[in-house]
Amino acid sequence: MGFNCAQVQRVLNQMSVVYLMTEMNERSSPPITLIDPIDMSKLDPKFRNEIKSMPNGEELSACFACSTCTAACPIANMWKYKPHQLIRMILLGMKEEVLSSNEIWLCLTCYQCQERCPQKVRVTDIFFDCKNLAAEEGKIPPNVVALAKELLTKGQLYTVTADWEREDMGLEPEVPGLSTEAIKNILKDTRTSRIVGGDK
Amino acid sequence: MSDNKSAVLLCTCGKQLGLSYNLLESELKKNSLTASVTVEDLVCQEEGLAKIGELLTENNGHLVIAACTSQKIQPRIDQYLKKKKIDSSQIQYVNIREHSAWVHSDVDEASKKSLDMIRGTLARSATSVPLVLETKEITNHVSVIGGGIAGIESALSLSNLGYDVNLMEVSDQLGGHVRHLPIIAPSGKPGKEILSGRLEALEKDAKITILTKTRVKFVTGEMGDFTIHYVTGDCDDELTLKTSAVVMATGFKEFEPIGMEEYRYGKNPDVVTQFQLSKMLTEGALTRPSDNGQVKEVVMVQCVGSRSEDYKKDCSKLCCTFAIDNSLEILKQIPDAKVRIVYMDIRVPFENEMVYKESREVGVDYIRGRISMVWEQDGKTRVKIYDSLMDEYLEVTSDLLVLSAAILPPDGTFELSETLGYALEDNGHIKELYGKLRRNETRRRGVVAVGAVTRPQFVSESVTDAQAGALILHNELQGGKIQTIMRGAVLNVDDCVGCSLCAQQCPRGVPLMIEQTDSEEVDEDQKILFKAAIDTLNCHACGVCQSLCPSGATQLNFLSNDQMWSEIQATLEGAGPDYPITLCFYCEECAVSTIDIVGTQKMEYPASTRFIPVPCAGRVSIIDILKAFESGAGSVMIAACETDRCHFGGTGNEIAQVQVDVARDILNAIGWKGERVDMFRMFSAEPERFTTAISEMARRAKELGPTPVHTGTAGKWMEVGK
Amino acid sequence: MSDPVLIIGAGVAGMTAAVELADSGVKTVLVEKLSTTGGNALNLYKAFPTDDCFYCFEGNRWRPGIRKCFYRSALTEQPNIDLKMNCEVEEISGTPGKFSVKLNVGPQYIDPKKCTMCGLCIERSKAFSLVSPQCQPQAVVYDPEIEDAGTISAAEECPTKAINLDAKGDKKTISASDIVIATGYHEMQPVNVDEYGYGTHPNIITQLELARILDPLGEAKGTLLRPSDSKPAKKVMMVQCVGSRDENYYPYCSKICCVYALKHATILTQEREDVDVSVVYMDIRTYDRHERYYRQTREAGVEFIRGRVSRIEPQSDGTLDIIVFDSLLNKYLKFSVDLFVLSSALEPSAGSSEIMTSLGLKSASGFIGATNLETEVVVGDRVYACGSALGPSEVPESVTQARAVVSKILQNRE
Amino acid sequence: MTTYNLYIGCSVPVNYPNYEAAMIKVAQAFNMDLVYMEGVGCCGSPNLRAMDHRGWITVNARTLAIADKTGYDIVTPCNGCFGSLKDVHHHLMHDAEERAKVNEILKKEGLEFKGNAKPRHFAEALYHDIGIEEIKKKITKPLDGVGIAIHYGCHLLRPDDVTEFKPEYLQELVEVTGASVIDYPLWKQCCGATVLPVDEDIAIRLARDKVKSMKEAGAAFATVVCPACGNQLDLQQLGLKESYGEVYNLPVLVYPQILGLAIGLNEEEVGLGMNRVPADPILDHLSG
Repeated sequence: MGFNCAQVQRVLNQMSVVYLMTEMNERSSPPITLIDPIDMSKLDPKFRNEIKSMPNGEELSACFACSTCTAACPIANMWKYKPHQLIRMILLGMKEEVLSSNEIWLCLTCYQCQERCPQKVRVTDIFFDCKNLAAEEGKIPPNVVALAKELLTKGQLYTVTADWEREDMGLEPEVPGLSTEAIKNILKDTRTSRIVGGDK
Repeated sequence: MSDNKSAVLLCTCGKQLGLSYNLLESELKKNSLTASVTVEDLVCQEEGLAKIGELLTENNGHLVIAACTSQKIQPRIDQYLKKKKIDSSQIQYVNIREHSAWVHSDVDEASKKSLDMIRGTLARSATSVPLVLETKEITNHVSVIGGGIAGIESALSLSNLGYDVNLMEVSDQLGGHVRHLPIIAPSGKPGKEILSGRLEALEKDAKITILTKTRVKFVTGEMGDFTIHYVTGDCDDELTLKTSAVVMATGFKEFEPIGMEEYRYGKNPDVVTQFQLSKMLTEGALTRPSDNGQVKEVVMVQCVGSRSEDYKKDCSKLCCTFAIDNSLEILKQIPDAKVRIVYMDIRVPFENEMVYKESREVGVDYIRGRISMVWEQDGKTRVKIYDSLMDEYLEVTSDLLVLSAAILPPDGTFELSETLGYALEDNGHIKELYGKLRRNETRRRGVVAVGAVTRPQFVSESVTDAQAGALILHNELQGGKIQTIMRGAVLNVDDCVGCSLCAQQCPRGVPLMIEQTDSEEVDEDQKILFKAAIDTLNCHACGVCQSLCPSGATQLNFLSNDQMWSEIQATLEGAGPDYPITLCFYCEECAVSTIDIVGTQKMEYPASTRFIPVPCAGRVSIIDILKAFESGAGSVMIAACETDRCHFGGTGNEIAQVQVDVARDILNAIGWKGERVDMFRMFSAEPERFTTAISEMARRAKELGPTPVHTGTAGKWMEVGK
Repeated sequence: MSDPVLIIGAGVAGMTAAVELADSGVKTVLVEKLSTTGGNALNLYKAFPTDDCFYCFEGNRWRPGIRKCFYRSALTEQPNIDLKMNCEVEEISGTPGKFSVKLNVGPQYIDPKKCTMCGLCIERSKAFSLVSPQCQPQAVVYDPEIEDAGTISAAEECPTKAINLDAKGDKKTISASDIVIATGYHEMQPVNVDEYGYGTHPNIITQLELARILDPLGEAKGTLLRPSDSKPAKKVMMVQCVGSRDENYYPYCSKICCVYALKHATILTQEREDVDVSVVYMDIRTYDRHERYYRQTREAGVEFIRGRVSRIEPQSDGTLDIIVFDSLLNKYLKFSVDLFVLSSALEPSAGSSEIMTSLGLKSASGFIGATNLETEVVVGDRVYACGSALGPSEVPESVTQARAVVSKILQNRE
Repeated sequence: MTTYNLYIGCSVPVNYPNYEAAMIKVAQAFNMDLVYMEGVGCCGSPNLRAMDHRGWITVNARTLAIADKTGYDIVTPCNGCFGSLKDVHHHLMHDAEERAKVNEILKKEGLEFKGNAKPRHFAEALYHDIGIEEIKKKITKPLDGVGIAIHYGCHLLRPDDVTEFKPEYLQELVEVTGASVIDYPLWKQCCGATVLPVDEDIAIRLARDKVKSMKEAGAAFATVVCPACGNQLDLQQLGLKESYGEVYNLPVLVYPQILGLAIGLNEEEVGLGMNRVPADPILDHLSG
């Protein structure tokens, strides 16, 4: 078929005529429907790039929603949002939903999604990034905060309770070489202290 | 009258061009290389054509035509003269319409530019030589490597076109993968049926020799004179056969998903690939490999290895259709079977979509999602699937788990490339010469590739490929009697220093390095062991070899170094400190069309520009560029084709880029400012590419100011060549 | 000397077939119903898979491999090609090897061999125009609808007397040994696919119309503007499978829409200033190496939504609110866009059904069907087809098919 | 005698003194000199990483920097520590910018991350530095044919481009003791330890599926190389009684216990008595 500029222009002109007419009769009443969509303009288009700019986000946009990650995940069946959905939500800019979702904290970090992703998207690591962003916004489960406090105050996650066990095995009762001070010092200047502080 | 003079024919395009013809006429008459000047209103019409005939005979072939773009009038002129039996091979064209009058509204400027370019062309014309038609007899024989559907069709087509054919198949029988396909969409025919008629035809055909259990080891020689080294049968002594051209039709190989342990392929016998299933379906009743139990439930998985950064980046195109074909066959054999296909995107082109629908209607399940895991439980294979649309995990038993594994190039493709000289894609398939229009040609002349060895292809596509491939070879071999105008690179062996640059860089691998057995007696270290040999009849006349040749041994017979250098000099006569000129070398492929379109669109750009046509940007050498500056150019521009779009199927434009880069370094080294030279990629859909580029170079010429040549402070370049 | 081969349609496929045959010494009659050759390609700007321009084709035995832009293909100069413009096939009768073809040749206002495109007539009168700088034959066209003061003088002053305003069409019957059908495809005008509102709003266009907007040689000189008010368009949404894979329109997959949609998405995101693109799809079908377009558009930030459009709400500011169901999120999303581009089905071009009936050919969903599907270019006894006449196909496929046709014809003659 | 920095972490010394002891004794048997690192602390995996990337990187970079000073590689018995150290090491080797930031902080302590000292898992050090052949020579009491299911632990294997640990390593290490490796469907599955603080039910469910799958595949014993995994599979089996009413009695040994016994250490030396699910049945399989 032939299809030259003049013709296009003609088609378009005809349209604008139709357009004016529709203006008058169709615009009066809003279409009736029960669908209440997510308004993309209210979402955060920068979120995609925010994640991309983080340590693990580079390959994010390679995702083609094949859902291999969700297939690989051992616990996603317990989740409201599945891994591939969370990635899609990031791509669409649903920052609020992603960062306040419980799922990112439920991640086992078992890396099976990441290992099997055909597009090399670092799914598990991206969830680590999300958790950090969430933490920054104070969206962080209480028991994780508790652990943060442990670390900041004790400088370690576990402390020896049954030192007789160690002695039985011919080991020093205290953990050899353990220094908790240095850790505390480091964490004093990082987010951990802010989280704990914020908690007080 | 001396032979270096040429007649000049100026066309006024029906008095429509804004040029001062009086100026042109009077100035040209002063030129020592001008035999006569004629002004015609319509060179392209009958009387104009007649005039051309006259002038040619009067000036034994030396004629310069200044008119509209030669791209349009040359064919007409050639046709006219052919009828009149007058040789047109020495005519030189200058485009004073699209390249001058139509793009520079200032008549004086346009006239000045036209004059300079005509003067340059006169210089080129002065030493032109006639190009003659030559004939070469070659053996009327082609060899087809690979006996699958593509190879078979190639053999039949070539035989029909009058060639003797050797059909070489590595396995013990012909038919390749197709032999094992139970159904082929959209026709629904079994592969055997598609083959049978063709196999009979092969049997009957006296011109075709079939060699099964035959492996090609390597190939030597060039188009018209290849020698194939191969082993056949069970004995491994190497045999050879002479042939004029080669068809690569070695098909494809199915990926073995052993590395993807989530599918347990290779561990669980009931996990097979899609093609293994095809075989099972064509070789009688379908049973469970593990225990020959009956098959009731089948799960198929798409994109196993395809569309994966770890294995094959691209889509394998055929797998979706194969899976659907096989599931239809399964249901034909076992009506109460349950087939589930797990996919990411179902990809079935055109009417295969309807086969997809048919399969849904007969009850094939399509699950969009991926496999969670596969395991064995009480002797059964269990599969856990995530359904991304239901957002549910499903668990099923499957008697057969079928993996649609990626389609890969066949083994040996790389090995043969080393002697057959075809290029490869990074995925290992044979690289086409040009993705849009030259799918079956390879980098090496006389070698075509058809069927799945170039890319995954459906049966019908392979057949079409084979037929087209046959035509391409027929065009080259012309039935064993190659007739071509001797237009291209001519090698003067005495000057060859054996550096082999031409052999390495020729886009079509035409030059061969020949061992100098009886090389003249000189002391060992000066003795040249190998020298180039170029068959001009095989040459595509791009001039890459010429621009690289350190000793000027190989030169295009229609654009020698002397012709080029004198043209540069003559074109730039008017150049001076107060009139900075940008000299543009443009290739007569994408660049010329872009510049022509700019003209037809009447887009303005600086008139301080002069053009010199070259067959390919790769023809422009560092010396040519430096000569331009030596003759007073303010800046030099090369207009080439896009990367990977070389019309000669090679790297002409990349070679040019190298020359430009080196020239720039030299200019910088001697303080002449490297920005004076640059190269730009053209294509005619975007004419502004040219106007932007040329304006930029004109700007540089102005801003960088006079060169040492203008200020008289430049030393001469070292003398180059002879 | 046997009769010439009739080639119907001078798009990429038809031209390739004609030139290849001519080069092999076979006489051909190439008929084209429009006033320029090139078919759809002339209006598509950039071609895939090479991303360079669409205006060239191959076929020159004397200088192998040297491809020619349409404008320099000199079809009018080939001794073995009889190019008939504004010409339609009215009726085909006779027998294989000796077809008798009734041609309806439209008025030849301009003599292409005489016209030099000097531009004088165009200056004089609106009735004369240049369809495209790439047009072939390289000649102006005359539109008898338009008539103004300058028309007559333009004709009289034409330096080559190439214009004949009183030209009349005529019918002539030729005989042909073989017939090659290269009638190409036509993009469906999705006027009655109500849910997409094509025709009700100027900012709802098809992919081919988008191609014209993107084309530097087109009206808009390649700048992306909203047809409604010529304001720059920043947000573009494309929707795939409009009328394809749809029993209400065409049950088949149009095969190349995914690729050229993503090709356009690439141009929009890579070569135009901050344009956002989203693509609504059912299955992305970028076969084989075309997967590259899918990779690079995702990389460029193009949004892919697997699902369908549920509703379109035009806004007073010229934008469109589009509500899409995302089948992977199981949610409805509302987008506000400037341009809504429909990847409309590719249908057989008008007239191919008549040819099919008159030659008794098989139909493949309205396109020409092969006698044996595995030999796709052979559609009848000494009747062949190539390019999109056989079903939507890429340029490389059309070219290969055209060569296969020529190959078959020569095989018959050897 | 090769020297290693022993990074013991905070879980092993607290929950697994027998792991610690068995490892040290095995190491001695093979002339590996494990020197407890001085002044190091918790790796913070995975919780610190989740909420405080910067803190996590710095803490682990510090450990690596301390090792750099000594010039010896680090070995650790804990997948969590291994994963953390490996990841940070990999990260800093590929990100000069990040590296500069971290070193800026470490400067205060006079430390610098160079990346020379490699973080390694004890099992991997055994496999590569000692080698299966050498180990074979020392096997005096082969575990003839007893079926052992290996739980590798996620952070030992993944992401594989970071951990560089191949399943074959551990398989061969188990097989060299004369035991046979049991192939079971959920071999890749996570033990659930990481979600223990967030959702105990899921954690227990995962441990249970894991043990069940091992048992059904016919494993007599399971082996682990991580205290967290160990707890999940061993200790948690007691939990399974109440939450699922299921009893599996699948003894879970840390690898050094198995190797230790095979080279002739006695049950006290490898602290068999401290295993939650009685592990002494393994003694019946020791021959020679």
